[in-house]
Formats: sequence, structure tokens, C-alpha cells
Amino acid sequence: MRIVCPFCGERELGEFSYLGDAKPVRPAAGAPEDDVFDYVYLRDNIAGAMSEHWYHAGGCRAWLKITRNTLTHEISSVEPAAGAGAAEVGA
Amino acid sequence: MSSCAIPSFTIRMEGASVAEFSWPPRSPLEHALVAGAYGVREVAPGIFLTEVRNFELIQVMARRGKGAELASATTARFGMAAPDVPKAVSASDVMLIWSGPDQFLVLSKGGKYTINTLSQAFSQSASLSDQSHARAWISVSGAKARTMLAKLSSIDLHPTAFPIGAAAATSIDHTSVNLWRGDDGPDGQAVFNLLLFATFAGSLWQTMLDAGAEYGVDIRHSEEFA
Amino acid sequence: MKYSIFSLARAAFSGHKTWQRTWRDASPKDHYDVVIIGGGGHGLATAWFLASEYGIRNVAVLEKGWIGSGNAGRNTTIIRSNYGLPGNTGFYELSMKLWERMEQDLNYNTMVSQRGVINLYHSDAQRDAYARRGNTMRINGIDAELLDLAAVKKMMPFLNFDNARFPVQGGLLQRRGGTARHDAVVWGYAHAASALGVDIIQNCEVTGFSRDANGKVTGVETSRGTIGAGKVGMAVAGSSSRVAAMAGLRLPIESHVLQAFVSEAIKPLLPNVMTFGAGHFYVSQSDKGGLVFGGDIDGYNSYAQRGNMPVMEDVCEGGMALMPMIGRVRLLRQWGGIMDMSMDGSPIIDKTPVDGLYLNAGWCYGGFKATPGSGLVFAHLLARDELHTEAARFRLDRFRRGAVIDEKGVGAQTNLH
Amino acid sequence: MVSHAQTHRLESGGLIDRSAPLNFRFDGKTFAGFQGDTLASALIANGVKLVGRSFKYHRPRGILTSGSEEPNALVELRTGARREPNTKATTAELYDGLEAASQNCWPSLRHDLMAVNQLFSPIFVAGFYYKTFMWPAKFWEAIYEPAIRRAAGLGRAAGVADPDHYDKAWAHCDVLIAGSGPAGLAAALAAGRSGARVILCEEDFALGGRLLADGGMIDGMPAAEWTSRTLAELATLPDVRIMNRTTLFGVYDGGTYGAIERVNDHLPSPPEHQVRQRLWRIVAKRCVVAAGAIERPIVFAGNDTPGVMMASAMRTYVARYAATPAKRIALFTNNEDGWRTVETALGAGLQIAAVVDARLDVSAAHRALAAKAGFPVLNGSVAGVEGGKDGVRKISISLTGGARAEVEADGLAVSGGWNPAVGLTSYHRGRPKWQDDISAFVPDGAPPGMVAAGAANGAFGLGACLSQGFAAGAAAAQSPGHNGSAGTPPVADDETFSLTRLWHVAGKGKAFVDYQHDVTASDIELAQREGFESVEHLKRYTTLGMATDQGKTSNVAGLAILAAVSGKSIPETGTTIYRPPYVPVAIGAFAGHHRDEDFHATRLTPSHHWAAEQGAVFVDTGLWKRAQWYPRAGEKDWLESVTREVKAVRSGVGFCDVSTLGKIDVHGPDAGAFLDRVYINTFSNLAVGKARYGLMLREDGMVYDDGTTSRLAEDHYFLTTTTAKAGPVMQHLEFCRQVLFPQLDVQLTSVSDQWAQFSIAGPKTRDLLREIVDPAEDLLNEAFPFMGAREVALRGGIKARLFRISFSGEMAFEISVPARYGDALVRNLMLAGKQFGVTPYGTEALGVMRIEKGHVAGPELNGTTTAADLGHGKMMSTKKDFIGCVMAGREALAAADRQVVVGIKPTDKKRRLRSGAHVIPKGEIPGSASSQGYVTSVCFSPTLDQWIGLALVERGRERIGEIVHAHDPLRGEDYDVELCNPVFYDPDGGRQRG
Repeated sequence: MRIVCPFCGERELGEFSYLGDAKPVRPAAGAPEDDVFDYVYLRDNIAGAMSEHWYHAGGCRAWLKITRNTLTHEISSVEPAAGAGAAEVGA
Repeated sequence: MSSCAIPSFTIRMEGASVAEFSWPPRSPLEHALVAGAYGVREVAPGIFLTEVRNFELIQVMARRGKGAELASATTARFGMAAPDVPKAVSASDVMLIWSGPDQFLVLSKGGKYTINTLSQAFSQSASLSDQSHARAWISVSGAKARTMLAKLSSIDLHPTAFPIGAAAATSIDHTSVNLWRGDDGPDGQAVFNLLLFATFAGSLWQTMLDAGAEYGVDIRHSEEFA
Repeated sequence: MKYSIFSLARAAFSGHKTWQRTWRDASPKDHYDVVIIGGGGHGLATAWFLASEYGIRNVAVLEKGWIGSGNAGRNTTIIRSNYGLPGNTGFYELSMKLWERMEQDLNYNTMVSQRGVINLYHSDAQRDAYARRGNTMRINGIDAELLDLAAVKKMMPFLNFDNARFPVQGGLLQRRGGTARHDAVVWGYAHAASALGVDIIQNCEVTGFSRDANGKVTGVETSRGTIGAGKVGMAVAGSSSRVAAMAGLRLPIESHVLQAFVSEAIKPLLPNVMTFGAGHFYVSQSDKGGLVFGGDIDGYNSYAQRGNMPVMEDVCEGGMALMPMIGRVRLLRQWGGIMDMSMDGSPIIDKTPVDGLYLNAGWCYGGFKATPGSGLVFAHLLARDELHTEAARFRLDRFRRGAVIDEKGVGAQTNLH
Repeated sequence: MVSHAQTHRLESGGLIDRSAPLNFRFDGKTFAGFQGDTLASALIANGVKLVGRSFKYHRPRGILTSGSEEPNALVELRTGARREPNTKATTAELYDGLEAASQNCWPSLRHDLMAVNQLFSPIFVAGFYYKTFMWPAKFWEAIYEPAIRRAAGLGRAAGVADPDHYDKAWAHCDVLIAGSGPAGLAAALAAGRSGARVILCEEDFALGGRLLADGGMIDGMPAAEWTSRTLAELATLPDVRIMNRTTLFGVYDGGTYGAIERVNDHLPSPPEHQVRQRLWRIVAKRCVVAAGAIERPIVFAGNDTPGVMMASAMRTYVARYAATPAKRIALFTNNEDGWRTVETALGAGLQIAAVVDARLDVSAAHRALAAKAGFPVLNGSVAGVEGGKDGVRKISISLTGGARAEVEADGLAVSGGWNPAVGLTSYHRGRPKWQDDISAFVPDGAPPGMVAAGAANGAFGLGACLSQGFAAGAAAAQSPGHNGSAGTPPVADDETFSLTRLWHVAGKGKAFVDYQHDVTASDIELAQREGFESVEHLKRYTTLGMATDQGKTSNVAGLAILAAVSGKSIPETGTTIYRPPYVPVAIGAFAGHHRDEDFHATRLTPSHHWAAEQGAVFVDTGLWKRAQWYPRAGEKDWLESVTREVKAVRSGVGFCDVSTLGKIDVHGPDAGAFLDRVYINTFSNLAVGKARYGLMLREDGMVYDDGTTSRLAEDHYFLTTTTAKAGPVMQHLEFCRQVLFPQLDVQLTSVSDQWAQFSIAGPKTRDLLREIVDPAEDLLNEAFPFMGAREVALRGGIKARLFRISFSGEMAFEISVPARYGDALVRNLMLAGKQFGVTPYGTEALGVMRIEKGHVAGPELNGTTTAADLGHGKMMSTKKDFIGCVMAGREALAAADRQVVVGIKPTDKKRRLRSGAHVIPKGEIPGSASSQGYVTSVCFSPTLDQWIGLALVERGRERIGEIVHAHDPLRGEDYDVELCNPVFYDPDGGRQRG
């Protein structure tokens, strides 16, 4: 697999590490235990296009949100996580 | 050795003896690097490996929403903008090397741009970390430099893909490195630069030698800021 | 026809024209007491135990493709019961005991070969962790031996002892561990279950569940029509989430690719099953002569049954680091299977919140060795509506309660298990 | 030894270099050949017909093909540590001194006693072993299996370490081309002329593919001339790279291809500093598969007799190698292409015994040729072969209409048509589709960016190969944006291709489908009878296509026979899944440089070389080498050294390199708020100049990591992690920063390598530090209390950071200096500390002192323990959100009977403890129900003069003082231990605050 890092350009798979499904959102403080359980443990485990968190560990250390098809491994979009490249925020 | 005077002091020991203490900096490659030829010797060396010692390396990271302020502070300080894409730009005594989103490295001759001198300039717009001791700097050149680097790096180093001034934050042997291409050497050959993490440097150095051995390697070290 | 050397000799006289189908080619009936989704080792074993142990013979096994086309036919064929945590230890030993009588049970030679499984250790910390695990095994009546360096050298003189990056210091040995012929396990269970009346229905893909007004599952919709069922059991590791989603369930499971490799056949080289403790590599040699080996999962969610190159290199690096004598042996085939990676690395065998639907899932890459045990405890659950004592901890609600069975101690991240 | 004459070498012709004669040995006999030969062609030139034995029946086998599809002619190549089993003689390049041996036979190839298996062949049918060897159960491992294992397998691996080296490299291009036949060369021309970066891989050492043997006219000139002109032009294009001896074996996601370059396999051994083989990872925007096609056999009785050869291989040996597999050749073909062999043989002066053509419509031109040369053209098929290990003698033919005929011949060329090489195009589970006019599967559903051209695409004519290849090359160059002119395409005429489908000729005797695995047509029928009707079941039950040739010659025939017996069409029956690699690849090549001590990188601490000078013993900790202890002359074992080191620290002063801890700069106005979210305790209220111990959880509530974090400035914290978790924690923190809490203004940098860090511990620590630190710095408690942290000046002008933290329980500081001064620091500490008896200590002594002090470490932070389990439950803030705070409250994590950290000591003071022993209540029988925990860490405590340990025990903290049983059946030990306070040493902490 090759991933086009929005900061570094196209790089080989070995530079990246994987976390998983980017859809679950960490519940805010005080959320019910069931919500947190759902966030931590339950997965759609999509067969098809899936939004995922990847980390460019062997490159620029940006966390990325990647849409990838789990049936074909085809990547259709790559975007930085909200806090990667935040120097422009509000600037 | 100009700016590299070794700090030292003496203390009075118990009894009457006087011990001399000194603080010679020791490169992480000091043990591994043996100047001279390595590998095939029947042909002119295809690879020149030079460790550059005595440099300052400061990581500059923009604070949240402070990109513009950092940019103007950088221009004010160095007379050039820091690259916001993977490139390395240089003046006579300093290089600014892109190292990730909102961050770059300031590489200068030992004593030139230290963490203390830069902290003031960027105190409002960036966070700084001293990396001067965290890396070893190696320049790779010679007719077989690209061929040898192709064994180590997954990056496309073809002149059209990696021209002079190109930079990359990438990995060699599962270890993070900064790689950039400087000006071509006097022989017209490309010159590639690598910053290796210090504690990995000896190991990666051996890997580089093994990769280059079949082409003949000329090994040296230098105190001159490239 | 009973299989034996005598029946084989008799058949030879007729040019082997007298052999019957190994299992009957069944067409779906309208209704079964139990329908099992998934014609892999677990599904077929469940059917056989239902028929042979629990007297429930009106059973169908539905297989989307050909039986054994999932992970049953894509693994590295290792059997062992060297687990360290309560829940796993007893269950895998139950399974091991069933392996030891499988061929006689099934009248099919599944080539169970108890040639020994050794986990090598390379540090004091690893030795201590294996000591804990080995003692757990011994306390549970399972054989285990902690070998020192000299003993490992004697048993496997060909390992790299002299200039290794992470020298071998010893190993945890289970002599009763070993290998079995994976396809034969599938065919053996199919053969024996079919003989007891179980319908094995291939090319029959489940497309949905039939539910009554109360939401109870009453059958399955398939590519070959609706099939009614008293109870439906899922044994579709690799696709558990997809099938469960048809019943509206979300599971603590992700699907990942695990690669496996086989070399060209060579004369006997390796005596046993070995696991490298300082990298991702395990290996045995098949009776046919190929080195069968594998390593870590590829690391990202996938249903593609296709491995990547970095992991292939990583595995071979481990192999060469452990025994550089395999450098000139050639890799012949590479393939990938889809693993049901659960959030704690251990399986799930339980009723689901959907009435009438039972789950057998989350086997990670330990499913093959579990085949007979899984069949027995899942049959028990389907027949009795209660968890088998040796599978009592494999409950689905253990994640919610925090009673996870996490052998690796890496938490709710499937690609680290 | 005298070389045997090359009795079967033509006087002239061929692409061999007759000026470069070579000697080689096969099964101990010396033979001669030429540069440019393969082992197979050289054996043929010497009249050798019998080369190997088959897998199951040990049938004598010769050479079937001239390429990597060879199933029969496998040898052990080279000797000693370089022995390579199962090497195809058809691809092994001849070199002077080559040694090869036949395999899978005993005592010799000619007199193989294992051929007795043939007597049992009525029983040894497909899958026979599943039906027997079941009783008695014990006999499987003892008798049956060892016998099967010995008989199976083919060649013998060397059994010792591979002495050669391998490496791996990356390459990048616009257009990657597999194959240097007419289609491949035309593709390279078009793409190269357009300005694209091109890589062409050819598995052979010679370029040209089928042109090398079949010739033809291209652009009005002989193929050989066209090939050399084309190669000359390609050499002028700067970005076209031709790699011969290189097989493209796999395609991976994102346009990454695997290729194996046999750099030095054509030499006796690699030259110094060179590798044997190189693994290439080629990143290509487009790929043109011009890998050609593989001729397929026809299944008939005796088709495995040595001397039966594929027609194309037969003419390759004659035309390319000037070697004659037979003097009087019969051809059995079902298609037009087979006749080329007749033309080539006649051209070389060989005799044609007969042509058996299954087609009814043999062309007039061929009939005229036959009439002229005086051989019969028989319409029908070969029903049997008479002969043996010395080759073919006679061929029996069933003629259309039922009559039979016999022809004497010493060689039989067979052509059953051609199968496009669909491997590469099918590795992403694309299933090839059936093309009726050529009766073959052609590529379909190729991976993105890949196209097939020429014979690989089912276009068998020379003109079509050229035009398809050229068009594919031009198109492949265009899509990455290279729009230069591709120039004029090369042209040639197309031959007609007519074929009558024929897979299997019924007859008496074994008719082989998969030669190497001895799978016969009747095995396939039996499998079908037993219900193995899926083509995948067939493969697994009969092992069809699973041999080293990966079914290249057998798969299609096998499924055609299955289709016939199950009454289905071939497309309905379908193919099995194609699996990489395309040819078997040495495992060593996949490992490359990463073997032996280079398996993984090595990290060295700043004091490493100094420690090595002291004779330190090192231990591997992750990638690090750490000093484990420093033996001194006269010490008899590690325990004595470690005991001395501990005592020296407890009574005087010692130091230890702790640079391996992960170190992270946490900067920014929100740094404190950020740390509050990642640690269970609070850091935003930490004063500047202070350090605090922190504990992190995973989101599932289990402990992740621990360490001390210091506040160096209002907006700057310095965080440390454990050695093991340095990388993972950095990644986790970046996730928290970039994904979970992007609104916080915080920046993270790893500074692990920037700082050399040492723990200096013992009652004389201050005395030692005073010698090093600038006298103006006040180190007394008032100015530098316990858990203080700040920058200080050292004598000589170096700045350092001092942290008043203690892992040992002694009065201690950790000192950090920029890493290049680390070496100087230890030397200065030794010099300055001589008067205090300063003692360097290693990780063992560090571990002893942490156990004495009851600090948890790796064995307790094992990923299944909670903060409360470790005795840190009270640190968990209830006033803030932090990672793991909710899941940590789940019932099982908060249960009263959890196993918690407790101290243990043996009731017999002399008794040694061992980690991994289980804890059983006194008087209970050891069992799964009675095990209440286990021993995690043990050491001999010099301070207490006995072994002590830590354990995780159910309700352990409530049971202090209870005597329990340590059960260690693995090591045959059972003994009583007392549960005690885990802090064995200075429980009030007075010493570390002193």
C-alpha cells in the first residue's frame, strides 16, 4: 500500500502505523459508561470504504484520517487530523 | 576546531592531587567511524560518506494559530522564509529544513544559532527543542550515492523527483531520519544529507557501509559546516 | 464405507471406482432444529458434536462457497494448549484432548502430529512470563517444560546461537502440541457429520435472518431460499461482523489479514513447531516437506485476503535471524486469511441479545487449534442453552463488565493482539 | 576426470559461446558445456535424459520444458552450505565448475529403490492417506509419519547457515514491463521514446523471449537483428533500465511490485562485497505484463517418460542451445504452433518420425513439408509411450477412426496449446476469463494500473505481440504525463493459430497431469467421485498444482479434466486462486541485510563505549544494549557483582545510565491541561522546578505507562516514559494532541536522544555532585528538595538538568547533560567520585533496588493491571476527565478480589525465589481454582540478605502476614512464602528525602 501523506507526499506503507476506525468519537467528560464502552469496544468493521486513523510514524508524525476500502485497499482520501498542522488555525 | 574549544575545569582532590576534568564532546559515530577506505578497493570509490560534526540543530514548532507570526519572525531572523513544504533552504551559515507540518529544523554551525539565541526570537510564536546532540549528520555523495541509497530509502531520489533543495522526513531501517539534497558537489554529483538519531547512528552507519561496500566507500569526518 | 487399509486395498481391485462421496451433497430442507452458518472447521465440528454427543441430527451447515474455504483452509495448522489465562487454558486443553482422539472419532486420518511446540525465549523477562504460563499449564494438568539453553541446543542445533542479535536463552515446550492436516479436519468432520444425518449445503450464502414478531430468529434467508431453524449458530470467523450486522448486532471484533507462507518441499529439516521470541516468526514443516510459516497480522482492517510486502519481509527476517540455514530454501506460496480479531484477543462463544441467534466468533489467529473444542462447546450451548464449563468465560458481555481475557495485555486494540 | 563428449551438440548455430567451454558435474560425472548454456541444455547436449525422480512414485523423469515452469528436472545445485534444493535445471545458468546432483532418489538416480512405491501405486491414489494410518493412534508419530516425511520432500536443504549475503532495494518508474519478448521490447520502446522512466524485468539472462528460439522477421529484418537494434536504442534512452536475471514475482497494493534479481547465481559464488540475490520493491505508476505464455502438455499414458518434451522447449534446445534432445523426433500437437518444432528440427538436420496432429485440417503447406521430408502426418492422438529411464523408444497412436499405429522415435514433442501467463494479473483475486478461440484463460480484473500485452494477453502472433506491446507501452507512458512521440511501431506478420481442444487421451497406464506431484487423470476422476468437485477441493485433495512449478503446466489441464468428468464447462469450473510469488524466491532474499546481528538495529547509550571499556556485561532491552552489571576481577558470578553494586549504592554512591528512558518535551500554554488528560493525576498544578510521578492508563482503564514529569517552565514540561514504551507513548500522546484534543495549544518533541541521563544514588550523592556542579549551585534540601527539578551549571561551563528523584530509595539525583557530553560525564564522575568509592551499576542492581523499594516495573505493568492493582488507586483524580477514567470503573476492574501487588519473602530465609511461581493458599491443592496469583519479580536483596519478591495476589494487601504456598511445578519447587508490604526498604522514605 502507498499513502499520500498530505504533508510529505506519497510514501510506502512501512512508514505508517494504524490505529483503526475513525468514526467512533471519544465521548465528552461525564458521558454515560455505556457510551464510552461503545467508543472503546464496538466496531462496525466495515467491508468497504472506511474512515481510519493512521499515523505517519516514520515521517512527519502527523495523524491522518484516511478513507480506505477494506475490500480492495484502495485509498480514496487522506486528510490531516484536526490538530496536525494547526499553526494556521485562526491565523 | 574554532568554536569547539573543549570546556574544562580542575578540582582539588582529597590529598594533594589535582584532577583535570574536561568535557570533550563525543560524536555518536566516534567509535564506528574509521576514516579511510571501506569495501571494494580496486576501483575509485563510488560513495563518499562524511560525518559533519559540530553543529547546532534546533527544532522549531509553531504554536497553535501562530503560523503567520512564526513566518515573519523566521524571515526577520534568517532573512529567508522557512519552507512550508518538504524542502531545505540555506544561507551561508544556516539551513532551514522542513521536518513536518508547522515545524522545521534550524541547522547551523556549532555556536551559531543555539537554543538560547533562538528562544528569544520565537518565544511568542513557537516551541523550541534543542536537537543538537540528538542527531548525527552524514553527507552522502559519489557516483553511486543514489544506487546505494536505494537500498536504504524507499524515497524516489531521481533528479526529477528529488531535486536540489528537496527534503523528506522519512525512515531508514525502521528508524526516522531527515533527508535532504544540498547543492551538487564540485564534481557535479548530487549530495544527499542525512540526520540520524544519535543512539541509532552507529548501527545505521554500519548498514550504510554494508550497502556501499560493493561500490567502494571513502569515509571521513569534518568540522566544516557544509 | 468405513475407511481403513483393508477397504483401501479392496477398492484398489476395482480401480477405486467404489468410493462414495466423502459427504452427501445435500439440498436444503424447509426446516432444521439447528442451522449453522459457516462450513468451516468450527461449523462442521459443531454439527458433528450436535449429532454425536447431543443427539440433535436435524442439522444443516450452510456454506457460502466450498467447505473449508475460509480460515480452516488457510492457516498454519498448529495445535497446542499452551495458554496462560483462566478461561483459555482449560478450553484449549479440552480441545487438545479432542485432537488426540479425532481420527478414531471421525474415521478419517487428519494427521494429528504431536511433534511438540516450543516457544523460544530471549530474555529473563520473557523466561519469567513463560514460567508463569508453563506453571498455569501444569496446574491445569497440561504438559509443559521450561528448557534452558543447553536443552534447546540439543533439540535444535541448527538455530543461530553464535551471532544472533537476540540470542536464544531457552524455551517453553509443550510436547503434546504439534500440527494437523487442516483440510482433512474439515473433510473428516463433514464425512462423519454427514454420516449421522447432518446436511452440508455448499454454495448457499446467507443473506439475512428471518425473525418473528418478537424479534426471535426463526431461520435464515439464503441464496438457495429461506430455511427455517429452531436455532441459528454463527461460525463465520473473518466475517462475523458482516453476518451479525444482518441481525443488527455490533461486535467487539475487527477483521484483519494474517499471511501465511509455505516453502518448496524439502527433506525433513525441522523436528517440531517453533515460535521465535524476538520477532514475528513461527514455523513447522509439513509432512509433504514444505516449511509452513507465518508472523504478525498485516495490521489494518481488511477483507481483501491479500498480504502486504513489508510483513512478508518482516516474517522472513525473523526466520533468517532464527535459523540462517533457510536462506536458500525458496518461498513457494503466500496467502492471506481474514481473522476475527476480538478486542481482548480471546474468542466469544455465547448467546447473542437476539433470541435464537448464537455466536461463535473472535478467534483471532487461534481458531484452527480450537476446532474440536469449539465444536463441542458451541454444540453444548446450542443444545442446552447454557455455556459449557470450559467456555464459561468466553461470554460476550465480558467486555462490558471488564472481565477481559487479554493474554498479551495490550487492551482494546485488535491489531496488537 | 575426462569430460564426456557433447554427443548431442550441433556442429554450429545456437546462442552459446563456443569459445568459452565450461566443465560441470552432474551426479559425480564431469561434462562439458558452453557459456550461454543452462544446466538443462548442457545435459541435453551430453545426451543425458534421466534427470530426476518424481515426488510420490519416484518415476524416472527427464526435462520437460526450457523455463521456470519446469516440473521435472529439479536438482540440488552446488554443494555444502551453498546447496540449493529443487533448483530447476532449465533456468540454472551454466558456469565453470558447476556441481549438481539428482534428488529424491536412493541409492542412485538410475537405481532408485524408492521406486518400489510404484508397486503400491494402486493403493497410493489421491488422498489415500486420509483413509488409513489411523490405528493404533500412537503409530502415527512413531512409524507412519516419519516414513511419509522421509519419502516426501524433494531435495535436501544445506542444513547450515547460508554463507551468502542478500540485500533489498527500491526502484521507481513510470512504466514497469515484465518480459523482454517482442511485446515487452515494443512496450519499452514506445514508453521510453515517450520520455517515461521505464524498468523492464526479464527472468532469463538473455533478452528476447521467444524470439531467441523462434526468430521471425520484424521490420523486414531477422528477429535477432531487430532485437539487438532495439536494445541499442533503449540503451540510449537515459531513463530506461533493463534488468535481466530478474523475475517480477508479485504485485502489492498501490503499484508496488516485488522482483528478485539473481545478481550472482551465474557464478560459483558471489564476488567479495557482493550479494547473491537482491530483492527489489519497484514502485510503478503503470505495468505492462508481457510475460508471454506457457505451452501446455496433453495428458496421455506414459507422458512422463524421459524424452517427452514440450514442443517449444524441444525447438528452444535445438535453436538457442544447438543441443538435440532427440535424433528422431515425433510431434504430438493439437495446434498450428507445434509445427514450428518440426521446421526447426528439420533445419538442424534432425529426423522427424511422424507428426500426430489432433486437428482434421492440417494445412497444405505442412502436408507438403511432410511429403518433402518424408514423414507421415497422422490424424489422431498419442495413446502411449514405450520407453523408460533411458528415454522414449516407441509411440503408439490411436488414429481418428479407431485404427492404431506405432512409430519409433527417441523423442516426443508435445503441444497442447498455450496458456497466457496470468499470474501477475490475477494476484489481486482477479479471475482470468476463458477465451474460446484460443481455448485458454486470459487476464481479467488485473490490479489497477496493470495491463497485459502480447502472448500474456492471449495474442499469440508475432505481429500482434509487437502491436499490443507497443500500444500498451505508449498508453502506459501517457497516463503519467509523458507525451513524447513513441515513433513508429515495429511490424511483423501474424501466424495463424488454429487449435483443436484436446486435454486428455484415454488409454492404459498412468497419464500425468501434475508431473512433480504424480497427480494422474484417474486421481482427478477419483476426487470428483468422492465429492471434491470444487476446483479448490480438487487442488487440496490431490495436491494438483501445489508443487514447485505452482501448476504452471498442470492447472488448466487438471480443471479441464475435472470439468469433463463433472459435466461442466471449463469456465463454470473456474480456476483456483493464483498466489504469489510467480516463481519460488529464496527466503534469504526477503530478509536481505536483516539477519544475524543485523536482524534489528542496535541503540547504544551515551556511556556505552565507556561501559564496554570497563568490561560491562550488556543486556538487550528492546533495541538497546544496556550495561547489566560491571564484573570485577575475582567475582565468581553475576550475583556477586550485583550484590557489590547494590551495597556500594546503599552505603556510598553509584551511578547508572538511564538514558534509555523515553524523554518528551511538552511545550505550550496548554501543556499542563494536556498532561491532566493523559495522566490519572494532575500536572497543571505542578510548580515550576518540581517533578511528579505520573501514571497513564489506556482508554480501557488498564495502566499503560508510568514515569516522572518535571515542570521546567510555565509552558514547558519534561516527560519521561519507561524504556519499553518510549515509542508507543509518543505516538499515543500525538494522538491525544492531534486527534482527541486538537483545541489545546501544545507541542511535543521527542528528546530521548538529546540527553544523556544518569541516576546518581546513595548517601554520598551530594558529595559527589558537589565536585561536578558549579559551587554556586545549592544542592541542600532547602534549595533543592526531594522532587525538585532545575537546570544547573557544571564546573567547566556545561549546563545540566538535575532532578531530585529516586528509584533506588536512596538520596539520589538524576542528571542530564547534552548527549555528546555523556561520555565525558561518566569519566568525570569516576574521577571525581574516586574518593567516595563511586560505583557504576547496571540494570540488575537497578532492578534489585527497585524491588527492595517496592516500585513496580515491566513485570507488574503488564497491561492487565489497574492503578489500584499497583497500589496507586488513590492517585486517580475524580475531578477531571482523563484517558481511561470511565472504563477503569467497570465492575471487574473494581472487583474486591483482584490480584494486587504485594511483597513476598520465603519463610526459609535461605530459599531462592523464582518469578512465574503461582501463589496457592496454604493447605489447598494446586489447581486452576486455587491459584490466586503469581510471582512477578524476584531478587536477592543484599540489604535484607535474602531473596525477596513482588507478586500479584488476590486481595493481597488485606493478607499481609499470611503464609501462602509458592507452587512452581515447572522447576519442581514448592515452598512457603509470607505476604508482606512491598516496600521492603526504608518504608518511610526518609533516606530518599535526606
